[in-house]
Amino acid sequence: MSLSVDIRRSLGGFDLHTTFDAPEGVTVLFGRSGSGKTSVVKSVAGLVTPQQGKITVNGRVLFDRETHTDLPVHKRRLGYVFQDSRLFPHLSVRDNLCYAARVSSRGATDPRQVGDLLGISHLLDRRPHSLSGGEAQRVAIGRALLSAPDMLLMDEPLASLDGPRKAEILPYLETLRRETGLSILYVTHNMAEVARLATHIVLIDEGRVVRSGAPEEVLTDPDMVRLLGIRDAGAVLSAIVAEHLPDGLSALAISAGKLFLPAVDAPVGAKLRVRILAQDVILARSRPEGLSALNILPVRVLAVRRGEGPGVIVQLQAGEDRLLARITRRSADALGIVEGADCFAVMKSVAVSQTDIAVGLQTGL
Amino acid sequence: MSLSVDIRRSLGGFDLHTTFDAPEGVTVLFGRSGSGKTSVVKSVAGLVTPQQGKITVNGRVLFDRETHTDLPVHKRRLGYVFQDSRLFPHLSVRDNLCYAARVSSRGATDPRQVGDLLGISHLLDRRPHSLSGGEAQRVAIGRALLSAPDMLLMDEPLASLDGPRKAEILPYLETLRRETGLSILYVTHNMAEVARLATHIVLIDEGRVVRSGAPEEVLTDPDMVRLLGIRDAGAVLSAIVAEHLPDGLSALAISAGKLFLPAVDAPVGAKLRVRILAQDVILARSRPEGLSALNILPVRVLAVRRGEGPGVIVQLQAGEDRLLARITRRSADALGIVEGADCFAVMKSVAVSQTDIAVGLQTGL
Amino acid sequence: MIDWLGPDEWQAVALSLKVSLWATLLSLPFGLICALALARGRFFGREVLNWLVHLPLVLPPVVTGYLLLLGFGRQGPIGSLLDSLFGITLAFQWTGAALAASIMAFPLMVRAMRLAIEAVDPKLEEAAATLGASRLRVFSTVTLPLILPGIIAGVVLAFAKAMGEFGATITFVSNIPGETRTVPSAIYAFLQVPGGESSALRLVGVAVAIAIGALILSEWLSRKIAHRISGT
Amino acid sequence: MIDWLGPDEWQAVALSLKVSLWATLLSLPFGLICALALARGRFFGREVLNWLVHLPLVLPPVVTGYLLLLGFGRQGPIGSLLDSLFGITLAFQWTGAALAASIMAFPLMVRAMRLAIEAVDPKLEEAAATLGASRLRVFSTVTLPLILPGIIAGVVLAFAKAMGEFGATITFVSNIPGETRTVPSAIYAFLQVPGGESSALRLVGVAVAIAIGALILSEWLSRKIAHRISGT
Amino acid sequence: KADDLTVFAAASLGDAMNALATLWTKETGQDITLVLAGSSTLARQVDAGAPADVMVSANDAWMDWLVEQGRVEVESRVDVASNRLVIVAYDPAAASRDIITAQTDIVGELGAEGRLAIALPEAVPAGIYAKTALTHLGLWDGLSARLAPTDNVRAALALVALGEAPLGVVYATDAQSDRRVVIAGVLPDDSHPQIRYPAAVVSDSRNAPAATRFVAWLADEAAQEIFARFGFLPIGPGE
Ligand SMILES: Nc1ncnc2c1ncn2[C@@H]1O[C@H](COP(=O)(O)OP(=O)(O)OP(=O)(O)O)[C@@H](O)[C@H]1O
Ligand SMILES: Nc1ncnc2c1ncn2[C@@H]1O[C@H](COP(=O)(O)OP(=O)(O)OP(=O)(O)O)[C@@H](O)[C@H]1O
Ligand SMILES: [Mg+2]
Ligand SMILES: [Mg+2]
Repeated sequence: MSLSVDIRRSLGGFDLHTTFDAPEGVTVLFGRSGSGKTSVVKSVAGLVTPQQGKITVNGRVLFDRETHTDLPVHKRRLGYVFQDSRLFPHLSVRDNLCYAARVSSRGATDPRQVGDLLGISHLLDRRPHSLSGGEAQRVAIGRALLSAPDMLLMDEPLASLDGPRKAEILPYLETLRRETGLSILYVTHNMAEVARLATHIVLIDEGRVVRSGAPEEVLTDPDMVRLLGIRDAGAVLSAIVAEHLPDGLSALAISAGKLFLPAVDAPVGAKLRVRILAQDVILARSRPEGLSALNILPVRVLAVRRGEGPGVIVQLQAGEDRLLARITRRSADALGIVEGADCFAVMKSVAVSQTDIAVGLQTGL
Repeated sequence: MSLSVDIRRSLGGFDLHTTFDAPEGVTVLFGRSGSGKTSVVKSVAGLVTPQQGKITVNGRVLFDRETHTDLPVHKRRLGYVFQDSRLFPHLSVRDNLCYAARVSSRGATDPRQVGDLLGISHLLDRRPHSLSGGEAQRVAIGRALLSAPDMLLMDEPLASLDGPRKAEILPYLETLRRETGLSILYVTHNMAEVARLATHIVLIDEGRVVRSGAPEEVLTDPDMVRLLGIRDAGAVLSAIVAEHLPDGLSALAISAGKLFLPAVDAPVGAKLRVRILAQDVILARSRPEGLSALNILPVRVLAVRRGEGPGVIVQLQAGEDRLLARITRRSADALGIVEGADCFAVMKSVAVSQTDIAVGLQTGL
Repeated sequence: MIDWLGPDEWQAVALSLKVSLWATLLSLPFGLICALALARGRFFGREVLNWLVHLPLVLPPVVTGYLLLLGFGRQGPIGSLLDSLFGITLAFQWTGAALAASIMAFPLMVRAMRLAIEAVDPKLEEAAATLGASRLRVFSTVTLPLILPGIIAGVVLAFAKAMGEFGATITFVSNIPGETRTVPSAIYAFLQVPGGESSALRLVGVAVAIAIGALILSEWLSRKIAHRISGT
Repeated sequence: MIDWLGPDEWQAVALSLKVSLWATLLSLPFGLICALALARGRFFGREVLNWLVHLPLVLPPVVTGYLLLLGFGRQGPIGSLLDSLFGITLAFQWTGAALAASIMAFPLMVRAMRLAIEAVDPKLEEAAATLGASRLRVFSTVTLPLILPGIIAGVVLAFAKAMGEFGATITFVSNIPGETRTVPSAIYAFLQVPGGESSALRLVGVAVAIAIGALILSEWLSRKIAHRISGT
Repeated sequence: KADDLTVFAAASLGDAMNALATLWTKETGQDITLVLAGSSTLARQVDAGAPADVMVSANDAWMDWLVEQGRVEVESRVDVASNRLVIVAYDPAAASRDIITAQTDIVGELGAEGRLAIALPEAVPAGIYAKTALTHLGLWDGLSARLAPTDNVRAALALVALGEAPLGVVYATDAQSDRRVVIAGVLPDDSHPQIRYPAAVVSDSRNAPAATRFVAWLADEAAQEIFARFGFLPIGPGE
């Protein structure tokens, strides 16, 4: 276990009582505003002290009420990216980035690589007050990265970044994690970030963990659909890169057959995770012909959940994997989609886009 | 014209030169981080003074270099929601909300309605320092709303809110606009917010307006796809509510036929806008049968844009409207999708969700 | 306790309190205006105002007293003006003692307030303006409450300083029992004669107790307000 | 210019500068520690420390000088201890004048620094800690640079006050030419004899010029640093 | 140098002591360091072990106190100068060398508002002498509510010089030098104890022989001439 949290803390009517174990990789803390995500992250960082409990990172005990262990913040070796950027106003961007190297033996002294990556190299000689909100937050991320932490804590780090920048930074966080084994505890409201980054999800509500597990499980659990938001429901499949095709597509082998995606940046044989949103799946009783959608998989209906709205969530068995589909009740009735029915799932290849592919890890898959 | 901006301002290497006219409704300023969005909004509010130019709101001149007009901030009657919440730390949440009423004759004194709406009624007696980031921002929004402004300026107001909260607040902003005729200048990175709220879009890049127009035009312009981000490309159609069906669907009449959507909250006969993402559209040469997708429209191919990737953007004529579809080159070749070809566009009804429906206005449609 | 100090000494204590209170309260608005001008003003002569305000801190008090005498005395230009226009006489009156005390305490008051004003986040004032508050309203509803701890600190510091002021006061308004004989003047008188130390020390005790009481009160008030604001 | 003041007067000016500089520099670390303790400390006796620091502001300077004489004189408990342990004598030495000046200036220095420390956003210090900085490092790399304007303000204010200090100095270490006869003491001596006013006024001019020079320098420095930090 | 002397002298003697020091140095080659402050300050400092060789006080009280404390050599004590109290006025028309008597209408001279500037009558030597004298003349009760007491006699002089107080009681030495005031009357010598400036050798003096010689020299003719030049009176035959 990379991170193990078991804490209790009451403050002014809000009662935090959070227990979860997170494996290596990216653990996403997900929950509504005011549910206690920041409080958990602060407890791990040592910025607030829980009244009860124990926190360990990679087996290192950071806090243990029982043994009166309470490592000071600067010895916890955790990089914290705050909701607000908290840049040092008296230092240039460069000195902000290299701050960790200056105050400890850990940090890196060359900000260029990280600077290029976050698109802040041209800002190195500027001062924080002249940066826009997004620029400041990128510098804050770079500063935490350059402190060479055992684990990164990120509290909605991308909330103030625009889409293209997010898309640029996300793969770097993945690379980082893959190449350095760096684990991340990541707070976000954004499902795309969850899907892209999470190797583990902790759903938190009113200070309590309501679900903790691999994205494959948590995201494909029809019971979680309401908590996650209907638009964000979807399944995560394991896949292996089978072939890179000349027309810019890649074929991925999954247990139910083949998926065609826009070229993925992974060698043949690499393990991947693929996320397919429930609303992107069309069902047909017979194999449809002459469609622009390339991916058609034979599936069997496992369960049909009716909600209050006009839609139903259909859980499907696709080979050894599970899929979710969201269709109208009208269609379900018209096509006879009932438990045990065999049918075909139609997905546009492009609906499974780059940002929903996470290059796989041994852990969490 | 509700808002007319024509300003020039240079600061430390950054050159703002922004000119646009925005109709009533919600004008979304969209652009990457550091492109100058906040600078424009601040100029309108009077917090920074442009070196050149003129700004009018509803015909009222706020700033005019020529005539040396420069209304002070508090006389501009604009409600500003900042990127950071800027709550008054010495006042309770209630007093923050009622601040405008206290200092001017304009504001409303009863915070309950707005409080309930933003989910902050239980916080009224709290102090700002004890609020979570999202809670604070909701209070800031409420405070600006309660100042009864001529126009709202919102600088990424929802960036720190979670999905469900966003979804709760967005319709309120729409209602507000509809019922009070309140115009909003809205800065966001988030395409969902753009699609949901915008009656006008101003695309800004490096301080300059690259495109300004109705969402129908801007979003369906294949040339804009790159700037907007490929995943967010899509078309906006005008529709009229035709029928509310008993199984929770609504039928909308569009120029090309009928669309079935989850029940929309508008009376029969109401005008709506419907956004259909390019990636949610499947093309078929012959009308497909036995699919769970309810919406199948006959269309004609207007243009096929090949990009660098494996995908192509297909612009389609659907009745009098235009649609965009993103499919793979492989499918385009296999199905013979070329200019002038007749085919069918397949869309899942549920792919057009609540949040992509904007209840229509006379203006901007 | 009543016996512990003689009636003359009680009179000095009462007078010191009166003089210091008036000195502090009357200089409050001017101090606030000065602090605002120094913190926010961008006018010509700002530097000059700044060092004028600081002058009493730097000068030996006797010199300040002498200058006051030159300016505010019966024959002094300001003194005679005040006299002819409003019939106000400062010389040899407790009001003059209050003037001397307030001038000596002024730099302390202004500094404390100025620092508080400079610490106010202008972003909050911007926000208030967008909500329709005129500059005056912004000041009274945002700036003022936020600098309240600084104002209290400034006022109390000025009060404490006024309680201890001696050199300028005695030079300007002399040492008239019941009128201008404040506690420090009384202490001085005791110290001038052999064996007067114990009487002097009793008065020192009273002065210190009052000043410390005021300081503790101000700390407590500031803390309370700060708590309301930041919750820490 | 050289002729304008006599050699004795130049000596007094030079001595005042020496005494004030040493007084300021030596009290700097203590002032900083006190300010930190008062701003951040949560210890028992914090209030007591606070009012001890403020005492010289409240007391008539003569009393402070008298108390110093009692404590730090040759016969005084601290004075004799310092003498026997380290061979340091303060009584009637310029070092004693520096002590008196620094004690009188101490409250001003501590207040300025304390306010600056309280204005530092603890969130920045938290951020520094998460980046691996120990408390000491956080202080030296974040807190200290951010409070630098406050430190400068405190130091310069203390310096100006030390330049003007008279009552405590003359009472504690007397008025020995070349050793403890600072500018204010010289002014006093001039004022005590018939016809000395013009000499006194010349010295006042010098003292004011030096103090104002220091104040202007500090304003300028603070502004420069503040500009680097906030860009305003 | 070993023979150099440090002389603690009441500040009001400053000018005269300066001239005396110069002369002494010329005669003996010994430098004199002159330390000027209020008598009370100097006395307490001598008591606290100040490095003084000679103490010259502005009144008997502090010298008596030092004797009590055993801080000065009693045998060396000698009065070196005397002074006279005068009433000074701001108004040049009031100039007069008349002796103040019980009939003098000082209150009348003060006018309706005016105050009599005076050094602190219960604390500062000049004030104590003045109070004694005015009491002796039976004028005190009428004046006690019309006083402007100051911390030292120079400040009283300044009040008159600036016209803040129409009249003041000061030493003759102070009155003669300030052209802004005129002497309006002289307090009779017999109305108060003789104004004396006693000098003595400090017990801890590291240079007692020279100090003893210096104190004795102050009473000599040459020194007395200098005192006279600054307006001081010669020491009369004590009472
Ligand atoms: N000092 C305090 N007094 C009372 N309640 C507090 C205090 N600090 C935090 N809370 C409450 O604790 C809860 C959790 O706050 P926290 O900041 O951890 O939420 P969050 O999940 O990070 O929210 P967001 O997504 O809006 O940032 C909130 O309801 C907040 O109001
Ligand atoms: N004082 C300044 N000196 C130099 N450049 C500045 C200054 N203030 C702003 N800028 C620059 O102006 C540009 C526009 O800033 P602005 O805050 O308007 O961007 P934005 O579009 O709101 O960005 P974001 O989405 O990150 O909030 C940025 O490149 C910023 O670096
Ligand atoms: Mg949070
Ligand atoms: Mg911005």
